[in-house]
Amino acid sequence: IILLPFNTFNRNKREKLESQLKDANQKISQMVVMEERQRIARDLHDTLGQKLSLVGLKSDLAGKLIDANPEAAKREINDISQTSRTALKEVREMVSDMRGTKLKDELIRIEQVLKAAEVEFTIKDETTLEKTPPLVENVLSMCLKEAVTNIVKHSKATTCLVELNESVDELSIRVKDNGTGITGKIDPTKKNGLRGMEERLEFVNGTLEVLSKEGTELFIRVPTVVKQVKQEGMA
Amino acid sequence: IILLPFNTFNRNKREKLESQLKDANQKISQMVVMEERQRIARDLHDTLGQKLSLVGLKSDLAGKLIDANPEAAKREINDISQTSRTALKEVREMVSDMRGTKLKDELIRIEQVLKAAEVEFTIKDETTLEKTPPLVENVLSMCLKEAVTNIVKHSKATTCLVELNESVDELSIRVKDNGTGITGKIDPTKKNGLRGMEERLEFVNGTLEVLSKEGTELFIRVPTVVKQVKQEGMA
Amino acid sequence: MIKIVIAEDQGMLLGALGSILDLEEDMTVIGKAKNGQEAVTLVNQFNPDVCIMDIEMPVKSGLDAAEELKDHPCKIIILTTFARPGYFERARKAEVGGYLLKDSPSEELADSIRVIMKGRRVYAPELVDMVFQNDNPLTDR
Ligand SMILES: Nc1ncnc2c1ncn2[C@@H]1O[C@H](COP(=O)(O)OP(=O)(O)OP(=O)(O)O)[C@@H](O)[C@H]1O
Ligand SMILES: Nc1ncnc2c1ncn2[C@@H]1O[C@H](COP(=O)(O)OP(=O)(O)OP(=O)(O)O)[C@@H](O)[C@H]1O
Ligand SMILES: [Mg+2]
Ligand SMILES: [Mg+2]
Ligand SMILES: [Mg+2]
Repeated sequence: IILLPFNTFNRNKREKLESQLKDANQKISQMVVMEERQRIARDLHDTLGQKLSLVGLKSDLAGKLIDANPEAAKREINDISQTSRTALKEVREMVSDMRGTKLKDELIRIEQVLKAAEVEFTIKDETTLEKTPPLVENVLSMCLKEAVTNIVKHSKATTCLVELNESVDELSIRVKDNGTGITGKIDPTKKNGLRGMEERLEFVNGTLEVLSKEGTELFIRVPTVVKQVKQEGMA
Repeated sequence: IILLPFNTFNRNKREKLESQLKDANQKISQMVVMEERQRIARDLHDTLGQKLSLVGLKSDLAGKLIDANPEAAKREINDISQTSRTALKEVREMVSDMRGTKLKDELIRIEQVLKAAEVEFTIKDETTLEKTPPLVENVLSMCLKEAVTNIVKHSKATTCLVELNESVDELSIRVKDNGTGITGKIDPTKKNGLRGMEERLEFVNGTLEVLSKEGTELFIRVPTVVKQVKQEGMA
Repeated sequence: MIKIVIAEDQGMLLGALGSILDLEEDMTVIGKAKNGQEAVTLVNQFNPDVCIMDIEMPVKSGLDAAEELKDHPCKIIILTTFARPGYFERARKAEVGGYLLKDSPSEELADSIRVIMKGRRVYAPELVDMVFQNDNPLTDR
């Protein structure tokens, strides 16, 4: 006699929760779309708007310089070429770099990238990532992505090794290729892959070491107990 | 003695459901964000992708032509200038679409709509909207738009009053007409204007009251300090 | 001399791409097409070494054309700007020689063409998209 009402009471509660679940799903997806759209609009405006204006101005300038000072015109044209490509690259990153890329998903993606590039891929992954904050995971995914993009673009390597390790207080990733190694100086005004990695790692108190001998080796380390200084505005 | 395990059993079940709810929300927001990005990427592809690639190619071409054929180089530079300006215009349009409508812009728009419908329009606007989040403004603009659409479509009114108020903790909009009032039942499976308003207001913890006497009056209220349910993974 | 056919529906892009590759000393553009269908015809007619194709074109897309030309000795290079779901997978299955960014600097494009001529594949990592597992919480309950 006592059991029944309790049971019903709890069933009702469960059903209510289940319907809440459905509702919430719907609402959230609408809200998220609106917010995401606004966020992207802001980004588009900031990055693209500026760069396109610059291209417009510089093309007018180049047109005027062409007879009087062809060398100066060439420099402007060079800037235009750089600027337009950076703009497109930024848009591409904005669109593709989903926040909250899971490290395990990125591992699948880089496997495909390396396969397409015919680079032999070895992975040693001992991590569970159970206690890794999403922000850290996100940063690590971005680093891994850039590291592998660089290997495909620059290294001429035939093998790539990725090693993930987890200790009590640290998470680390080693990315090693057998290519040319990093030769020559890096112009920080033009290249921003490695610098971007460093900057993002800094947010989570992580570090990047670059070794260049018998290929290139990146060693990325992030403390597991993160002081989350800059959670907001980055996630 | 019998009650306890049942209770626990049900509590566990509830807790499981609650945690599912949280998980699902998170997954959905990530998925929705990804889908939205892909949609935007598609839009960008045809406009910006093409144009920026063209600018890149043409600037390379201009650079190579400059010494051998300065006139041809000038033509390329001219194309670049044109293309970048068209692209900028497109970006602006896209961005303003994505940002959603500003409330003040919507007020101008409804004034025109009501004028065209020969409805006398009075507005009392005491708001600065300085601290209103974009999402809230977006939702309010949509509500206002729908309210006025309804007046024009259904009310047969000759006057319309819109009152906007801002207090420390609340933003409110009153939309009043002197028409027929809402007569008869509303079939929620067919009509979605008013329901859509309610749903969207719910996202921002707002409310909608509908009064129908001597015309129709809608009273829309949104708390200024919005509890952001899904702060994380959304920022 | 590397003989090239280009297919691109945007006229200015087609022109610019043609001129820029013609300026390379070891390359010559022998045909320009406005869609995938024309590209297939030109490739069968002139047997170029390389056919460079846009994806989205009227009549026949670049991916469709690439699939049709899978057994032709001509190396196919697909150019596009953004990763779109499913495209990478199709390009891979069509065994195209290159899957490259339309906005890659022209030197890079020319270099890629030379590398592809030697039999290697060049795929821009930016265009490789993940094959998503279906974990849509809305549909799987
Ligand atoms: N794995 C690697 N093997 C050989 N060279 C590399 C490798 N990674 C980077 N480099 C060299 O270091 C330079 C800087 O890399 P970085 O990622 O910062 O810039 P980028 O890849 O040239 O441009 P971006 O990443 O901005 O598209 C590269 O241009 C390349 O010369
Ligand atoms: N200002 C008004 N004056 C008179 N009747 C109204 C007014 N606003 C709404 N109604 C009545 O309420 C009904 C429901 O309005 P609602 O906006 O939900 O749907 P709708 O306008 O008919 O369709 P939809 O908005 O989906 O295009 C309307 O069909 C109309 O009969
Ligand atoms: Mg790089
Ligand atoms: Mg309506
Ligand atoms: Mg096209």
